[in-house]
Formats: sequence, structure tokens, C-alpha cells
Amino acid sequence: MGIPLVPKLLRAHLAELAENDSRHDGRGRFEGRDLELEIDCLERAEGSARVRMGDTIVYAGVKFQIMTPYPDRPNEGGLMCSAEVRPVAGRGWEPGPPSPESIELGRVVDRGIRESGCINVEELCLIPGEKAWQVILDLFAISDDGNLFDAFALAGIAALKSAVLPAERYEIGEDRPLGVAKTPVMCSYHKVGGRFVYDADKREELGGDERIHITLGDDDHVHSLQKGLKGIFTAAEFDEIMVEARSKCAELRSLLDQKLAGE
Amino acid sequence: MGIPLVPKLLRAHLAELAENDSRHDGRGRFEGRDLELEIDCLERAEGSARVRMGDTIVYAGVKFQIMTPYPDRPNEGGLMCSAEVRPVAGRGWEPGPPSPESIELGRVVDRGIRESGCINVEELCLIPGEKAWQVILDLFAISDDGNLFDAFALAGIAALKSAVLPAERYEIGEDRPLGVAKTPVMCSYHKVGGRFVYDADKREELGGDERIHITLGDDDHVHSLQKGLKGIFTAAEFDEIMVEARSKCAELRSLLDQKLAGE
Amino acid sequence: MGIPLVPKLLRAHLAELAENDSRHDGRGRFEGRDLELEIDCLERAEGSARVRMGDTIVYAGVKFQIMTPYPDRPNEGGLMCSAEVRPVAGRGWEPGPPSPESIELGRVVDRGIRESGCINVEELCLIPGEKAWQVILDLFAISDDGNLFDAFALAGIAALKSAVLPAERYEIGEDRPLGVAKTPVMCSYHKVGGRFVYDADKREELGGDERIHITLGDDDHVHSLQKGLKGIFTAAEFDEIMVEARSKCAELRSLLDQKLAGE
Amino acid sequence: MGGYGDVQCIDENGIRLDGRTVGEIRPISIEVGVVPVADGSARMRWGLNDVIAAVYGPMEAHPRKIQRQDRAVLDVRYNMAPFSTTDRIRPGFNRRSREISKVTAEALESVVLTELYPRSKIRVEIEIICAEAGTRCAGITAASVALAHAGIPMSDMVVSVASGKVHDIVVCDLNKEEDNYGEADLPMGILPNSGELVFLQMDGDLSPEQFQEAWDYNMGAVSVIHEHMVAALKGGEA
Amino acid sequence: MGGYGDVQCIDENGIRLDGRTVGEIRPISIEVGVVPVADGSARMRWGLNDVIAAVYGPMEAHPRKIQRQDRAVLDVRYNMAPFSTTDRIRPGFNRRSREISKVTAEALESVVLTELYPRSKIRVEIEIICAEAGTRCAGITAASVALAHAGIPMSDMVVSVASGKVHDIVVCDLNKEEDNYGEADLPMGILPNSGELVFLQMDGDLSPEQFQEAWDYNMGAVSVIHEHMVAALKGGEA
Amino acid sequence: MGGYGDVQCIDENGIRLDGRTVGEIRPISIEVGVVPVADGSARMRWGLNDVIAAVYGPMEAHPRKIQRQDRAVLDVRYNMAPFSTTDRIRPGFNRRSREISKVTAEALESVVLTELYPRSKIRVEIEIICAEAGTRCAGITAASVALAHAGIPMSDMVVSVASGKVHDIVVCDLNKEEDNYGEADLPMGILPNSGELVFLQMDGDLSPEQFQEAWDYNMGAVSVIHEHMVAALKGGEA
Repeated sequence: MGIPLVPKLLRAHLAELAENDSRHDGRGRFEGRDLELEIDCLERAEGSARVRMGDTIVYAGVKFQIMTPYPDRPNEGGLMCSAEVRPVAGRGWEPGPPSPESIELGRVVDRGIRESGCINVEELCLIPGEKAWQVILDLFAISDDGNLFDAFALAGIAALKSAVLPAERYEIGEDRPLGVAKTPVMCSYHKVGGRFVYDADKREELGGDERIHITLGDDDHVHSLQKGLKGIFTAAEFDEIMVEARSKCAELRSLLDQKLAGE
Repeated sequence: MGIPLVPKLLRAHLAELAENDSRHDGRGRFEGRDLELEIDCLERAEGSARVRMGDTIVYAGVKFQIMTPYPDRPNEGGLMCSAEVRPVAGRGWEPGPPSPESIELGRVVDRGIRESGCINVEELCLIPGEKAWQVILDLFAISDDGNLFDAFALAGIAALKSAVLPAERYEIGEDRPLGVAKTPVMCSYHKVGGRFVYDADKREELGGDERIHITLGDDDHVHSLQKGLKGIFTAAEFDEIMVEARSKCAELRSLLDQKLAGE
Repeated sequence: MGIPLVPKLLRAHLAELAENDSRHDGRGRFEGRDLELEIDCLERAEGSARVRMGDTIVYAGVKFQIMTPYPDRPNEGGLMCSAEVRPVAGRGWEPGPPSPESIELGRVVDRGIRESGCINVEELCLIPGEKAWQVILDLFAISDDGNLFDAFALAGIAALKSAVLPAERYEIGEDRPLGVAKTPVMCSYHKVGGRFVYDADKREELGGDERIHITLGDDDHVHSLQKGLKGIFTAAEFDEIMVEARSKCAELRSLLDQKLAGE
Repeated sequence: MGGYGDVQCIDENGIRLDGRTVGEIRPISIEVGVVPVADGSARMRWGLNDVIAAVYGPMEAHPRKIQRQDRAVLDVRYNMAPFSTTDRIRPGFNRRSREISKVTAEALESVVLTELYPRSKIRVEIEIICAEAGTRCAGITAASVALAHAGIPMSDMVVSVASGKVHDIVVCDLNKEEDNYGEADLPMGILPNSGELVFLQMDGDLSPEQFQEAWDYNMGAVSVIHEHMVAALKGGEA
Repeated sequence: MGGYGDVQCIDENGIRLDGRTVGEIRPISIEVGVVPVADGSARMRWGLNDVIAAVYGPMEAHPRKIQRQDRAVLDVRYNMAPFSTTDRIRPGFNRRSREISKVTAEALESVVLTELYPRSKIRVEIEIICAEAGTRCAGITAASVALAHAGIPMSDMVVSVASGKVHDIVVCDLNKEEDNYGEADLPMGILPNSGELVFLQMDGDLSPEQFQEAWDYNMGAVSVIHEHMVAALKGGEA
Repeated sequence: MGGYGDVQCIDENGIRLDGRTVGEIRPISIEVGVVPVADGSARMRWGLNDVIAAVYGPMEAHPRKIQRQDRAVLDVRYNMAPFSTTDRIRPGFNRRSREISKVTAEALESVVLTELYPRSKIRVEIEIICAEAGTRCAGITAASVALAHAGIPMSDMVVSVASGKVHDIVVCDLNKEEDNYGEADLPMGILPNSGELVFLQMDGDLSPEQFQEAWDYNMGAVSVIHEHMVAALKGGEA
């Protein structure tokens, strides 16, 4: 994303708003933007989703390949998660090899999904040591107005939950849903004007400090955490957003379940 | 090729010449430069040719490798065509990864040869699904004074037509000629001073606009077209050069046949 | 290493010292810096050494992998030697793809070891045509105060001589020492102030001219030579350092033998 | 152009696998403003193709060595999303994408009034979200609409369409099976007001007569596509 | 986090494979000045981890586009030497190293008084010579010592340590087997004077209660690690 | 240096596979002006080696950071064409080519009067069209001629030649079989007027006496090669 010249005026403005406990677009501190979740929207993908959070828009697509299991795990298939933010998504994203920003984005979203154990890689094995399914989840940003992390994570788990193994195309039995046992969901908090807010938009990201990404699974289990960017926070600050994350993740999880059940 | 500063004076000069229906080196509008074609000139290649068109000089070399056929085409070998313009060939060519210019050059020449169907890839198969010949055609520029496209295309088909499968070295039977059934030939036209000319040299390329590459096969069949660079042209302009291309391609094809027949 | 601005003052200073047959740190022309050699110092490597020559510090580590022999040499395993000078080693070393300097460094050290024939690659074969050991020697600089060539070469042969094939981990028999039949040793000479000196430090490298690297094996056999950097030298100059190299290499070889014999 | 005859793409009545006649184009819909953070954007659905084009700029061209004193440079990228095809596409360098980006840029440069913005850069990003033959044509067409939506002055928009040959029959606007099993493909970029060309490629095998027939199909398809483009910019559907 | 149960990492008496109790950290030793040509350096041995950190600068930041008008930039690289692990690591680009370098830089930027050196650059090089779980924590800790050794002003040093879960038991300072066969890892970067955080990652599976337990282990380990850091800088061993 | 004994490179009469005696060099021919668009160029055929060298410049050195205030920089590239060897060579990065380019540049910098062209760059391109052992020597020699042909002032030209050892016999100017099956190779770059050296490499195994013998062969071959170089520049063949 290059090095944006963080405008001091923007920081000052956001700090002033924070003092009055308000945000530049009128939202409450822990209020998210308008959210749209669409499932099965990509004709060529075996599972897919589109998420819109305010002016942030992303797609997730699931494809399958046949792989040879790794020698030390002969009974397992694989899960690969790749996140791309191409220049289409905003003025600040440049072409070229993946930036540290996009590497972090992909790895944090990947860990949240992978570490929840939602995909049983043993069920992906077809012939031990010889043949297994590899699940490939591709996250693709179309418009970045902030908080790509949460948008990617939600689109990602939604695409996986809607995915169907294309067994017939590979002539190995009947198509069947990819079993996804759990529903990890991410909530991200940015420090803006000295306090953490939920679902920061681009202006808040530019004028803010550190961010914390929390992925929670069923029963409030923690699956992944990441603090990004320069900044110092206290245990008390962390406790506050962890409490918030528990209720917000539950809310997003039930939205997703609704969509998957066909509204 | 970097971005040459197109000299306005050169454009103006070429436009003036065009008004008098002449060219800066005295050639007619559809007249090519002096052409030399040499066959079997590279000791280590299994087929080779050298083409000189004015001060443009290129080599083509054919090598063979053993490949495993692609799973979806078990009865076929392969043809790979690679074009390199290294800095040796001129002041404007820089080292580094292939430029968009050289990628286009390679792909357009490749398509002309490949799409003509002149190589029967099924005849390259040795053991279905297991073993086949891969033909590798390497095009290599030594001196670029314009119109590398036509020089590469002519050297390429000449090298293929002279190529011998080195079966003995691989201990799979006797050496035999690579069968090349057709003779696709390319003619390129550049818009210079507002009208298309044949076989532009470097100065005409620098001071010109768009170019059109036409590859014709036996019976005037069209195998590949490409418009390159910024510029607008009419259907009438295209018709005019297509007529020219038909007679010029036939002329080059008979030159090549002569050379292959040993003068 | 980028392009250091060679300070003219430094060159003048070193030339003055040379006239008085002295060096800036008081050493004699063919005197080396304080030398430490430590063996078996890396817990995760199968063979290892650490060399300190003045403020130059390097590590060498040996790892093994199972490889498939090359088709044209079915009875042989492999030796790979890789040298890295990462930015940790000094202000002048930059991140990124290997510079010509570090490529030369790795290849010259590699040739000295490889060409001595000290590793019998046929003894590394496990099943002809199918399975063999590949020896990987990694040279890694921690602190570069000049003459990385000699430090790498000494650490490299020491690590190889201390290496143990981890056969048990791969379940192919008992662990056994990697046989290393010979002891190639490198001595490098830099032209500083108009005459060659042994074991130049960084300041002498910066203010000097060409360098000559000599690798000698048992019985003074020559295994590798390399002249680096701009500079002209005479046959007489070369003869002089070759004589010096013979006694210095013998000295280093006996130090190494001592260490390997357990002091 | 595979030339494989085992799939029957056209029946004895001249009806194609997707129900079209030989001279008919696939259904089209165009929408603007689909990338809210961009200066202009368009989404074109054309058969199963789903293509997004976004425009950023004019902005300062940097690094300075890419600047042109007398005009803006067009920085065009054509890219296929990894999930846009049956077999996943690996992200990264790709010779095909580079070539299509180049010829697309050259087609658009022929109509954008770049001389109005010296030393600046206009970024055009074309993303193929779902692919079904003819993505380069859909990309050029969508990019024209996105440029207009961004308010970039142009002498005309570019309408791009490809006709080709299947089982020795010339057909208009190839679909996926026709592209896979067909014998030739002729994509063109045409200015709807003058009928002039700014883009032309072709590969395969066409006799002189077949070539003329494919050319004429493309020319004939221009006006209906153009209507969709204009309607999308006016805020309605054609 | 493999979650493989076939290795028994903790016995019935709560004793771990390397003899520690669940709340105990591995032996630590720290030494400064180990890279003589650097402006500051430190070597941290922590269990079998052997980590070298070197600091160069402040120096002019170039190319100019990386300069910041109001502060120094920290250019941090975390790297594992090829011979640092059981399976050799190929040199070159590595997504894991890039991410660790980024979060390490951000942790250190939170304490270095970068505003004292506008337009300059401070290089921090972290090399893992031998690895045994927790290398990112050892790297951050060693880099803090190297920065102090180079005389770079900081508001505090950063102490980093990771606790986690093995066989459903929360343990402090994971070793290699516990990292391989365990179910969760929680590395943190803590300021010893205030108890505030500048670094936090976690992966695996922790219930809310287990998470709190691992958090408390990390907080509890800070002071003993900090003593080693201070002692090394004072010229003795803790 | 393979050291494989199954090919008999020298017969009992001391005659080599290509009919030469042990002290004889292969046939040489040199031609200038072979790259018409370059400022200077030369083609050297030496045995089956076919090598082209082209020189561009002196020209402005850019980017500016490669400029040297007091002299020109030599930008030298040695490259083998993909069809130059029995097994095709893949284009692209290649450690061997990089090293040969570096030592070639350093050899030529030792004789080119670079101080006459401060802040400029001279490009030297060496392309191996056909290879038969000793390509680096042919490249250095051809580049010297091309530099002279371009009118670049030099203190002397460089003559490069390699001798070596086969079946324990020292021979002059190794051919392909001798390079493949031989035991040592000693390429040198020699100034014909002074007998001084600017280039030296060696690998394999040579006793002190054998080393001297190979050295002497190289020194002895200088004058005949030099005659060819001078003749080519004068417009005739030697």
C-alpha cells in the first residue's frame, strides 16, 4: 500500500470526534457499517460469496484440485488460502509482488479459518498417500474502503460453507458438500482518536493507530489474534474489545447461518 | 524497449516524404529491404536459420526435448516458441524480465506458426501418455533495425522446416526430418506518415503509428492478425494491405522453398 | 554491496603505509589476523563450524537431503554449496536477490571444495538411479570486516569434515561420518598500496585494487584460482603470492586437523 | 482453437448450444459505479462473462520516468481472478495477461484525449470475475464505459466483439464451447460512430471468404452493444 | 499447532519433556557486541534457540521515497538461517518471515523514539541461527537489547514470550515438541515497566479461561527475562 | 571437469581428437561490424565457438546511482543463446553467466581508459551463439576487438585463452571433449604488449609443475591470437 502521508489534520479531527464519543460518519463506537452477504454468486467457483461492508466490497471463491498428500501426513488433504488486493481495489494499492500488508492480511484470515479446525482435512483424503482434495480459497478485493480483514474472513467462511466438491468432474463419485464443522468469525478493532472502534473505514485507518483482529469460534473459543501497526495498548483495553467481539461474532455467525439456510 | 522520446521532427519529416509517396531510404511503399536467408547455420541446433533484412539480423534455432504428454492430450507432443531480444540487439533494448514489447513479439510469431497447424503434434508422440517430443523454437535477435516480427517469423518457419529429430542421440530410432506440412509467412505493415508501408525500419517505427501483422498460409488462409500500438485505421486501409500481403507472402514462401530445395 | 565511494584519502593513506612496508593495523604483509575456529557449534546442523578472523565472523552448516541421482550420473549423490551474505553482516550488504559479489563469493568457495575431489560423490549413492544423499553446505556471514572468502572456505571444509550422515532419521542404517578425503584450503591476497597483502580487512578492501584467491590441496596441488576486481598484475607478482600461499595453506590445514582431532 | 470435433456446437437447424442463431450475440447487461472508491467503474455481464473495470485518475504519473511531456499515459491491467475459470488460475505474472493489457491500452489510447493531461497517468483496471470466452472484448468494452463514467474525455467509445468459426461455420460472438472446439477467433475493437478500428487480433484458420463473413458479423454487432453502453451511462438499462 | 496426540509432552506429575514445570521458562543467556561491525548487537540463547540481532543506524534513509519527514523508519528483517532447523530452509522470499518482520517492526516502533531522527533509517537484522520454538519472541527480545546496545533512545524495552496449550493443559514458554504437538500458541510483547502490550498474536484453540491462563503466564514471565536483558547491557550475566 | 576416463582424448602419438598436437590452438577467425546497429562489434569463431560481441556507448549512465564521478562504468553481459549447446539453455537468471560477466567486466576495466568518460556507461554485450569450450575466453577476446572497433581508447587489448589437463597430460586450448572429460582448466587474460594479466581463473587439479606448463601454453598462444585481432581491425584476415 506504499506509505500514505498520514494527514495530521485528519488525526486531529478524529481525536476531536473521539472526545465527543462520535465518529465521522455518525456511527457508534462499536457499530458496523451496512452489511450485505451474498452466497453462490460466482458461476465458475465451487463455492463463493460476496461481502459488502459500506463501500468495501470483496469476493471469495473456492476451487478444488487433486493433490498428492504430504509424505508425513498421508491421510490428509489440504487447505490453501490466498488473499489478493489488486490495484482495482483502490488508489493506494499498487501492482507488483505481494506487499507486507497483503501478506499479513492473507495470513491472518487464513489462520482464523485454519486454526478453528473447521475443515477436517482427513475427510479430504481419497486414497491414502496417493490422492486427496486440496481446497483453495481465494479472497479477492474489488473496493477497499477499510477493514478488508473482516470482509475477507466473512466471505471466506461463507464461501467454504457453500462449497460443493466437484467429484463428478473428476470422475470420482458424486458431488457432495464440503463439510465445514465450525464457523470462525473475525472482528477487528482500530484505535482511532485514542480508543478502539469496530469496523473502521479507510479514513479511520489512515488517521488511526494500531488494530487488533480477533477470530472467535463456537463457544467463544479464541482461534486467532493479531495486533497490527505501531501502537501500545493495555490489558484493560484488550479486555473491553474482547467482550465486544464475543457478541459481534455471534451476531455475524447467525447472519451467516440464516443466509446458508436460504434466508 | 523503454519509452523512446519520439522526435517530432522525425514524424514531420516522414509525413513530408509520405506526401510525395516516398520513403527515407528511397524504397517504394510496399518494397522490402535486401533480404538474406541462410539455413542450417547453427552447429548445436537441430534446425536453424539466419535472416537479414537490411540491418536487422536474427537467428532461429530448433531444439528437441523429451516430454510427458499433458493428461488431457495423451497422444500429442508439444511446440514451444520463445522470442528473446537481448540488449545486444540495440541501444533501446534493456536487460531484465521480458518487456511487454518482447512478450507481444514472441506471442504473435508463435500464433502465426502454431495456428497454421504446420506441426502435427500427434506425430510427435512416442508412447501415448508417457513420452513425446517437444519442439522448442528459439528466436534470437542480433541487430534490430526494425520489423523484428517478419524476420523472426521467416527465420522460425525456415528453422522448423530444416529441423531433424535427434532420435539417435536419445536412442529411440533413426534421425528423421520434423514434418512441417504448411508454410505460414508473416507480413507487417506500419502506418508511417499517415499511410501503411511494408517492412518499416527502425526510424519508421520510431516516427510511425500503429502496425498490423498478417500471417497467411497456403491458399491465402489467414492464421493470425495483430494490430499493435496506438492508432485508428479504416476497413479500406486494412483491405489494401491484405491484398498486398497475399502477394508478398507468396513471394517469401517461394524464396523459402527454393532455399530448402538447396537453391 | 552497492557501490562504495572509494575514498581517495584512504587509498593515499594505504599507499603511504605500503611504502614503509607496513599496514594500518600493524600487521606484516603476509600476516593474518587473530583466528578462531570452532567446530560442531550448530545444534540443528549435521556438521558445522564457526570462524572468526579479526572482526570477520562466519558460520558454516551442513545439512543432508535425499535426492534422485541425475540420469547421466546414476551412481552419484550431490554436493551443493550456497553462500549468503545477508544485511546483518555489515552496513554495505543490502537485502534482495544475490548480488554479483555474493554470487562470485559462493562460486569461488564452492569450486575450491568441489574441484579438490574431497567429497566422493559415488559414496553418497544409496540405490543407483533412485536414491542418493545430497550434501548441502550453507555458508553464512554474521560480521564482515573483510576477507569473507578465506573465512567461508575454512568454515566450509571444517563443517564438512565434522559432518555426520543422519541415516537413522531417514531410516536407512546407522549414522556415519561423511568421508572427506582431502583438505582444500584457500588463501586470498589483495593488492593494497601497490603490493599484495594476505588477509585484507575491510578498509584494505575498500582502498585496494584486485584480489587473487588461491585454493591449494594436499601436496600443493592447485584446485582453484580467481582474480577479482579491476587491476593488472605480473607473473612475478603471482609467483610471489603462490609461494606464500603454499606455506599459509599448510599452516591452516594443520590447525584444522588439530581441531578435528579434539585440540 | 482446439479443432476437436467431438462436441457438436451447432445443430442441423443452425441453432447453437445456448440456443442462439449463428448471427446472434449473447445477452448483455452493463452497470456503472460498481467500485465505489474508484473515479469511474463499470460491470459488464455478457453471457456468463462477469467483468469489472475501474478507472483511477488522471493522477500524477510516478515514477517520473514514465511521464510523457505531451500527454497522459494509460496504465492498463487485464487480469483474471483465480476463481474465474474452471481450472483455478494462479495469481502472478502471466504472458497472456501482459499481451492483452498491452493491446487493450493501445486500443483505448487511440480514443482517450490523452493530450489534455500532460505528465499524468490514468489507471484502468480490468478484472475478469467470471470467464466465458471473449473476456478481452468484454474488458475493452467495460473499460470504455468506466472511462466515460470517470468523465475522461474520449473521441469515441470502443465496442469490442469477436466472431469466429466452428465446424467450418462462421458464427458471431463465440461462447465457451465454440471457443474451445472452434477453429478461429477474430476479436475486433470498433468505433461505433465511424466504423473505424482500434483493436484487431485473430488466430486460427479462415479462408478469405470466411474472414470477410466474420468481419461483417462483428461490424453488425456494434450498434446493439453500443446501445447498452449508452444506456448504462444514462442510468438505465438498454 | 498440530494437535497430534502420539507424543506425550507432559507426564502425570506435570513435568515436561525438558524437565520443566508447566509455569517455568527455559534457560536464558544474553550477550551483547556479538556483531563487531554493527552499531549494536545482541545474541540471545533461550532453550536451544540461538538468535543474533544487529542494529545499524540511524543512517540516511534511501531511496528518498521511504523517508518520513517527522521520524525515523525501522527497517526490520527476521530471517532463519538455512541450517537453523531440522529440515533445511531455502534462502529467499518467504511469507512467514515477511509477516514476522512486519509485526516485529511495529512492536519496536511503538517504543523507539523515532521522532528524534527525522528522515533517517534504523536497520534491525534478526538472524535465527538455531531454532527451537518461540523464535519470533526471542528475536523481538534480542532486537530490543541490540537497540539499547546501539544507544537508540527507547521509552522501554520489549519483552516477548509465548505460552500455549498442550494436551489441553496450558503451559508457559513452549518448547519444540510442545509447539509441534500442541493446540495453541499465544506470543505477546510486553513493556516491563508498564505491563502494556506492543505485540500480540495467537493461533490455535483456547477457551476463554485457557486464554486468560496463558495470558497470565506470559505476564508472569516478564520480570525474569527483563533481568537478563538488563544484566547483559550492564556487562554481566543475570 | 568430469574426470571421466571412458573417452580417449589423446592418442599414443600425442594427437588430439580434432587432430591437433598438445600445444596447438584451434582455428580462429575474427570479423568486425557484424552488429550493424551497434557502435562496435566483432564475431569470433574459434573452433566451433561462435561468439558475437557488441559495444554501445559511451552513453549517459542511468539510473544516476550507477554513475561514477571519475570514470565510465562498464556494463558487461555474457550470455549463452538457448540453442548454443547440446542441451537447450533456458533463458533467464543464471549464476554462472553472472559470475563470468563480472570477471569479464573487471578484466576489460583494467585496460579501458574509463577515466576519459566520467559519469558515462559503456555497454558490452557478449552472446555465445555456438559453444565448444572456452567461451569465456572467446568472449573476452571478441569484446576487446569490439571495443577497439567502437573506437574506445584502451591501454592494450586483452587476449584470453585456456589450457588444461586431460588424462594427466597438459594441453593447450581445450576443446569440448577435453573440457568434459579433462581434469583441469586454466583460463587467463593476458596483455599482448606487456605479458601482464587482467583475468585469471582455474579449477580442477594441477600439480605445481603441471600448473606451470599450462601457464606457459597460454602465454605462448598470445601472439598468434593477437595477430588475428589486429588483422580483423585492419580489415583483413590474419
